[in-house]
Amino acid sequence: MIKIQQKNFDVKAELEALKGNNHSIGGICSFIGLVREMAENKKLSAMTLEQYPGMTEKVIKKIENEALQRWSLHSTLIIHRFGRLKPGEQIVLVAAASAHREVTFEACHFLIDFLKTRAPFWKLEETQDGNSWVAARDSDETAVANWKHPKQV
Amino acid sequence: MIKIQQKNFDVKAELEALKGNNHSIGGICSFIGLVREMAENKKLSAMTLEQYPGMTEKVIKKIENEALQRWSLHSTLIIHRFGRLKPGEQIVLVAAASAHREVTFEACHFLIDFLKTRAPFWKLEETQDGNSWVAARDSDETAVANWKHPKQV
Amino acid sequence: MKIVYFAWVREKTGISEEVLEKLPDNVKTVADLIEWQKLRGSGFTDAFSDPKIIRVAINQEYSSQDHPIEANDEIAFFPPVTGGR
Amino acid sequence: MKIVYFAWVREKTGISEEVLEKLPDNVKTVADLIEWQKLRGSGFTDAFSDPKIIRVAINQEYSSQDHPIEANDEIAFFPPVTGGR
Repeated sequence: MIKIQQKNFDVKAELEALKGNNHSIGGICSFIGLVREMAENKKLSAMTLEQYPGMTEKVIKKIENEALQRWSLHSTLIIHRFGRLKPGEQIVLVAAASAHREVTFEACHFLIDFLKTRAPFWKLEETQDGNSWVAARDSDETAVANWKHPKQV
Repeated sequence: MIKIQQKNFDVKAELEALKGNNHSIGGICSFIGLVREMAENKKLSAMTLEQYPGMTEKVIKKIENEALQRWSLHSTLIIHRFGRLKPGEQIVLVAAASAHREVTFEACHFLIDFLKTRAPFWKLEETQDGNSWVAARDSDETAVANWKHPKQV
Repeated sequence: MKIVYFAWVREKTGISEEVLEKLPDNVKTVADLIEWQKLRGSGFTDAFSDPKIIRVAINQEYSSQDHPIEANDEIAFFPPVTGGR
Repeated sequence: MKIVYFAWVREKTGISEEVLEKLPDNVKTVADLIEWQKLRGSGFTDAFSDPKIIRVAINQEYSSQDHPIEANDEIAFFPPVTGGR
């Protein structure tokens, strides 16, 4: 399940929908990303997420399909917001449900790492010094590269 | 935060309480454990979790303290239910909040692995063949042993 | 000495907790206590027949079976734990 | 050809999307298109001055800059992405 939306999401309702009536699910691992108040040494008043409508869904669908092929999962969920968000607000929710806990951690971690480096979103930070676009970090590319070598579980 | 309780929990409310008003949190990783309908090849009608009141809290407090020492976390949450639960019901919620996403995954995974092998809970499964106590699995001990060697993040 | 039993150890002994006022002088460790338990009747004999599969806590801390025990201790006997998920 | 711009590439060019009816015949690849963009005026010159920091998608798929382009393509120019958290 993929949702690209401006509005906020309700973690409980979303995870219950992910679970549905499937009683073979033993665990759900999820990650919630939040807007941090401090960006390096500057205090953020807000952050605006710009996206590439259409391509966003396509890219995330591919990431989800790769996770579903790679692990034995019942279902996955990716919700990514766009628009102007304040510190403390929810940006993203990623979740993976499976019979076994190990794979839920692996898959959820994989989804957020790839979302970070592949999904066409750009962040504009507003601080007292003005607005600036967030630069990509090398550590995020490294995180993705690590998934190419199968990890020990 | 540690809660050992018979009643169900609301994931949204619990994670919001974990986050509080702390705008330096960048992410929350959580794991929800659920009662599975199938136990090996038998269909479960219910599961009863027995605990050692008092020791449960002590053991979990130690696990939580170790996680807080090991990683740079803002807060952690462990909720473990006891009593009779039906398939699909929530058993456990574990969560870790931090400025950075990598450590939330590591810490949350650590907490559930240790909870599984250290917290004094015992599961009685009810199936059409009668009741039986769940045996400990070697794979759970292996998961805990792996944490003794620092993992690559 | 307070003794508590959990899961199938509790079911087999038929007791969840008890207070023992006086133990024989030769019961100095957890292992000695287990040997003594075996002599208490069929349920106990069954529960403690294989000490290797019994786990022990003294005053709510996990303990090995060679640990000495004292009059005011709370001793717990139970199977390997299966919490979490 | 539809061209779309995002983030600071959009801000510098001052355009979010445009349709180009006719390009010079020697514009055959993404790299050629970038060179041509540099000639369109100050905002474009600035935006495309360092092609190494520009990312490209053709028809909503990531593409390298040596990829050929066609009249009906949707070409997107943007900085490295920073989604997730």
